Amino acid sequence: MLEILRKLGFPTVSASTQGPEIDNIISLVHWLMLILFVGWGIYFIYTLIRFRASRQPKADYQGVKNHYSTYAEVGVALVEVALLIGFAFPIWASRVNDVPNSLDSIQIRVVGQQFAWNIHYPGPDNIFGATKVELVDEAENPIGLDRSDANAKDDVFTINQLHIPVDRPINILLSTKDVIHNFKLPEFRVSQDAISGMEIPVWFKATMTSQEFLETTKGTARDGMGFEIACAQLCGLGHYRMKGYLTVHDDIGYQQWMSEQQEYLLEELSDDEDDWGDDEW
Amino acid sequence: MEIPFNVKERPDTGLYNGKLGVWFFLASEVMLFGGLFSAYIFLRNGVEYWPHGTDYLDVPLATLNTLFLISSSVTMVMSWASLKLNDFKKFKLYCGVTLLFALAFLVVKYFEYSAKFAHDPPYLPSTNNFLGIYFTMTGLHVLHILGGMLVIGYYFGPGSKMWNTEPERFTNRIEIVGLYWHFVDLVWIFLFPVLYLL
Amino acid sequence: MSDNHHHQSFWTKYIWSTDHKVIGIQYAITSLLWLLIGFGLMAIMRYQLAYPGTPVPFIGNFLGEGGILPAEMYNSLGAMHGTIMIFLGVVPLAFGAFGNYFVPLQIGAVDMAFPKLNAASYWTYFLGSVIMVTGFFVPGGAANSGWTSYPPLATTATMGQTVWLWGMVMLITSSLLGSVNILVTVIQLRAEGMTWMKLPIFVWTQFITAFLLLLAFPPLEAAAVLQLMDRIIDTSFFMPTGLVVSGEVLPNAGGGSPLLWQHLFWFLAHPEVYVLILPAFGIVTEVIANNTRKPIKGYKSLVYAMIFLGFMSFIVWAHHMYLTGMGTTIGAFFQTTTMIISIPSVVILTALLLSLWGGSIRFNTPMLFALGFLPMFGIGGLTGLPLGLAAADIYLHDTYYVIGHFHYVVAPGTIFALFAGIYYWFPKITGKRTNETLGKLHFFTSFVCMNGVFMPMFITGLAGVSRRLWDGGESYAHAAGVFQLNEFMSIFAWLLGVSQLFFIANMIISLRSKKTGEINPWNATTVDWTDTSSPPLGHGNFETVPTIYRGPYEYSVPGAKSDYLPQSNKG
Amino acid sequence: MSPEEVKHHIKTYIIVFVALMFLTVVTVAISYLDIGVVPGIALGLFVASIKASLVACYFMHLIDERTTIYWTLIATAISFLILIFLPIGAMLAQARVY
Ligand code: HEA
Ligand code: HEA
Ligand code: CUA
Ligand SMILES: [Cu+2]
Repeated sequence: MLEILRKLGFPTVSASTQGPEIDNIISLVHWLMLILFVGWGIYFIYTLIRFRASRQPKADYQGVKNHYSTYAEVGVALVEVALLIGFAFPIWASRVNDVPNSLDSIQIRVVGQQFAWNIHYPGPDNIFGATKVELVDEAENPIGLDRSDANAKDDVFTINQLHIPVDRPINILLSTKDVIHNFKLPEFRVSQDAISGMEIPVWFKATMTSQEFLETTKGTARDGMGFEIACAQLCGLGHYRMKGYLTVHDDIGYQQWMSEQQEYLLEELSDDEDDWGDDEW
Repeated sequence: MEIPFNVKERPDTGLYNGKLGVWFFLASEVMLFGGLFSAYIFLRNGVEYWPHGTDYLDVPLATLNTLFLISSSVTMVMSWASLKLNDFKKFKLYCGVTLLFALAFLVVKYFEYSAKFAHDPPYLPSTNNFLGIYFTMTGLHVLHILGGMLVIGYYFGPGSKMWNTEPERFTNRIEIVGLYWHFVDLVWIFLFPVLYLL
Repeated sequence: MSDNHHHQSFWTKYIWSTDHKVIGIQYAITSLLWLLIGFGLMAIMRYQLAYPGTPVPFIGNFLGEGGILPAEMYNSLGAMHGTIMIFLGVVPLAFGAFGNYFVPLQIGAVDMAFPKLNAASYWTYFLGSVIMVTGFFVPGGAANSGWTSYPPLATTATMGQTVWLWGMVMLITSSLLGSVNILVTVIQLRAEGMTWMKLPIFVWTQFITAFLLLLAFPPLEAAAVLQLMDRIIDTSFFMPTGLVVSGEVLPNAGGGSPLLWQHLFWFLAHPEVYVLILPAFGIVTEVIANNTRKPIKGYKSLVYAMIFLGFMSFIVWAHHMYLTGMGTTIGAFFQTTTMIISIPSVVILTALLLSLWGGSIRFNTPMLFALGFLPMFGIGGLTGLPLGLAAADIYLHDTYYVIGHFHYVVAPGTIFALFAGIYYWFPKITGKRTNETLGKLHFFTSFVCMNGVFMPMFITGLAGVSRRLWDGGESYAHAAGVFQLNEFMSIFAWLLGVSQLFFIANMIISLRSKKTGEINPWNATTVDWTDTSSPPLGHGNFETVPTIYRGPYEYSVPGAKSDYLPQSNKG
Repeated sequence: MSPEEVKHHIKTYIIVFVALMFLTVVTVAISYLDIGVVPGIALGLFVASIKASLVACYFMHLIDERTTIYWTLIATAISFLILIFLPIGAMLAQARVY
């Protein structure tokens, strides 16, 4: 079934650990649907032909006398129970309850806004600096990061650019500045609403680097296009273009990227100090 | 052609149409106020600090209002009973008193509201969610009182002519109005402790 | 029958009428016009989806600069398409029009229990619908936060949203009046001998629908009032503290929760979807029983399944909210109830399918639409299952898969059932016949086009394309492989509109044709056909109010002289 | 309903009226007791429910009403309870909010 669904447009890769599980339940429930539909469909067409008025001028008051359909109904119910207990509940439980703590995972704050994704890394100290609503400045400091906070000094901030290492649990602390958005990584089968006034964790583990992924897209319609962050909840007129980019590095690549960011940060800070009137001249 | 069971009861249900109708209407009202009560609980649970009613509201005034409404409910049911006893004069009397109690309720409510707005700083619906839900719920309730007064006033005044032509139908009408009026009272019985006392 | 001989002016007869039949027709005409308008809005959207950012032909200049549909306006069209189709189109047609016209006739009643209330219900609906579209003419355009109107987006949206909320308050009031009326009518005005288990299934469905409207709509009214307060006087019921919208900190005091709206909204809106489908079940049942010339299989199981469905629909609402951060307990609860609610639907569909067996099936236009309904609802219902499993919904939520799911149930589902009803009861209402050739053309073209529009939605949905995208997903990489399907769907959507010309032509031609004089052209058993004339009398309906002796679907009874025994037939 | 019955009813109304007045005083008094928030709410709502049932049973004559109305009210009560438990469900619903 998964093969059929893939032919139909379902993403061919499933780049996170939970991906295959979700694919599995999607394909199982589609089996159920297909069997029901084809089964009843054959019956339906057969009856239409067999009992057309010209062939069956007099109807039979009794109609069906056997109980097969009841068995079919019970069968559907049983399959649904199996799907629920065997698959749906455990996957949901793992999604909600197994959120990794800050020691063995990468913690990243993602703050949605109309119409961009703000990404906030705690930096090497692994502690997020404080953010304040008053400090929000759409051009310079969209999330209102308070650089005077000691923990904030090494915090890395990007817009629409999410970088993560492969094979490490990633814990996204998802929130939003304004309206509701939805943080969706289609290839990772990750999706979570960012609800105003709340911070909701969503975790996953990538199993494939961007490089590897790009290999798989060769020759397809999306050749050369890497992972993206989609916004899957109507959030206003720019909803359709609220798009971020996700880069999955191998471990070394990620370290490299992070230290680059630290260097930029230092430059920026020192820039700040001799900022006096530079611009004016 | 007359619609059956408009006045007389249908044998198997034992009801005339209007009575069943008003009960269904009240069922929807239960759900309307239910939605607001539900919102109240939701909002209250969602925040760390929820003010106590007495921080903003005037309990003695509200107690007085509770007494007014309860009294109006009694006079309402008495006016119906008077009709059942064929005593139209008493009906007029009780009906009038009901209206007066309702009016008293509105006057008190008026003073309550204006005291909130006159407070410094003013207590407005936008001040916080407690005041917001207070104004919404009591406001909706006041609208129900107004609606009720309109109908009672009608049957007290011009509508009471029906007594001469169709006494049974008129008695039914008063019963229906009464059911609505008791419901409005009933809502207040919950609003009072929920908003003022808890 | 003195009423009939009164001289009535046009005005009192057709406009301020309190006759349930006239009100039913008023509902029907108004709601059909709204369906057409809802379709029109969608036709514009589909142009934008097929050819993003290119000028819309013919009407482009009214839409935006350079004839290109602006993104805000796309959102307005989407929200209004959903609202109009559901609240101004399908519910008033299925419940207001069919319910009003046929419930009293089918139970042998002289009118609705409260004729004046009935007229009030129509006029409130009319007013509400007019208010709803004035949204298009206020600054900033009509409501543009989806038919679901989630705050804070809806709270901070332009003025059209306020208009939308006022419109909703009116529409809800109208449905409440209507539902009280139907409930009392069915309970109080059944003819003698019409016991509960002799009611036609259509009456049952209207009865349960009325219950749903009565109990599920008021919480939305409460929610609409709260959102109005948020918008007009700056309360913060749905507004948390510290939101920053376009660089400005919102002035609200905060402390509210946007999830409160979602709960109250879906508490209504899930029962609402069964309001859309139950009358459809009812119509389809009538048509199938009549055109198979045999009783419905499992009358009781149908009735119980529908009651159960109605009850369950109150406890599944949060399956629209899996991704709002739901925990395991509640997640498990709502997944389970969602799976449970699929069982009565399966039972209903099974009963209808089994009813075909042993029949003598006549393939006339109403029957074709009813038969078309079955597999189409099947597809729509079955695709509800993956959405009901939270784990699968993680991926499918808010994609075109959802759009496909519910359009299959409402468009080739409910709309087909409504067409079946219109063709089936047309002779009753007018005393004339519709044209079979045009009817069949209407069916086959619509059937093909509906599938052409909605089947590819499952494909784009599986690819992960979100709904409510102005550019149809063009800017997303994951849509690259399926984007071109948009054009395909749009072409079928427009062709679908063209196919409706067969319907409109058919209606016009048939209305202008001569009366046939037949009272019961389908040889049906229910008393709407057998004890009244076609068209039915004015106020009063029946020459003599019938007495009921038998069940609603006594077709092909062994040993009987004719192949149908009317409910009021004593023998 | 015979005049005797009505007169009997009127007596009931007076008794109920007195009871309602008394319970109103009780409600207010409870709010001045210092018994903690949750017991206070529970007790306050309990008294309110008694008052409400008195109004419903006697003024609205629910005590001897017809089955049809009971059925209606049962259906309403069930949906009402679901609606009221909605916020509680919603709180359970939130997995982990930081
Ligand atoms: C009439 C309307 C209608 C109906 C009947 C249904 C029926 C069902 N719906 Fe649907 N639904 C909607 C209208 C409807 N829905 C709408 C409008 C939305 C979107 C709202 C929005 O977000 O804007 C929605 C969204 C929606 C969601 C949320 C998706 C999301 O946003 O992520 C879910 C999730 O559980 C869901 C589930 C179901 C289920 C399990 C059923 C079940 O009741 C279905 C049970 C039926 C069956 C199981 C079919 C049985 C089939 C057979 C026996 C085979 C027959 C075969 C042949 C005849 C050949 N629906
Ligand atoms: C009852 C509900 C209903 C119905 C029937 C329809 C019918 C259709 N809908 Fe709609 N739709 C919704 C409810 C409905 N829709 C909702 C709730 C949404 C979500 C909105 C949101 O995101 O908030 C939506 C969204 C929606 C979208 C997604 C937009 C987006 O997410 O960006 C699309 C896209 O193609 C679409 C298409 C269609 C099509 C092609 C039809 C066709 O089936 C249309 C068929 C119509 C006809 C064939 C007209 C029949 C009329 C007549 C025959 C009139 C005759 C008149 C006289 C005789 C006077 N709809
Ligand atoms: Cu952000 Cu859509
Ligand atoms: Cu639903």
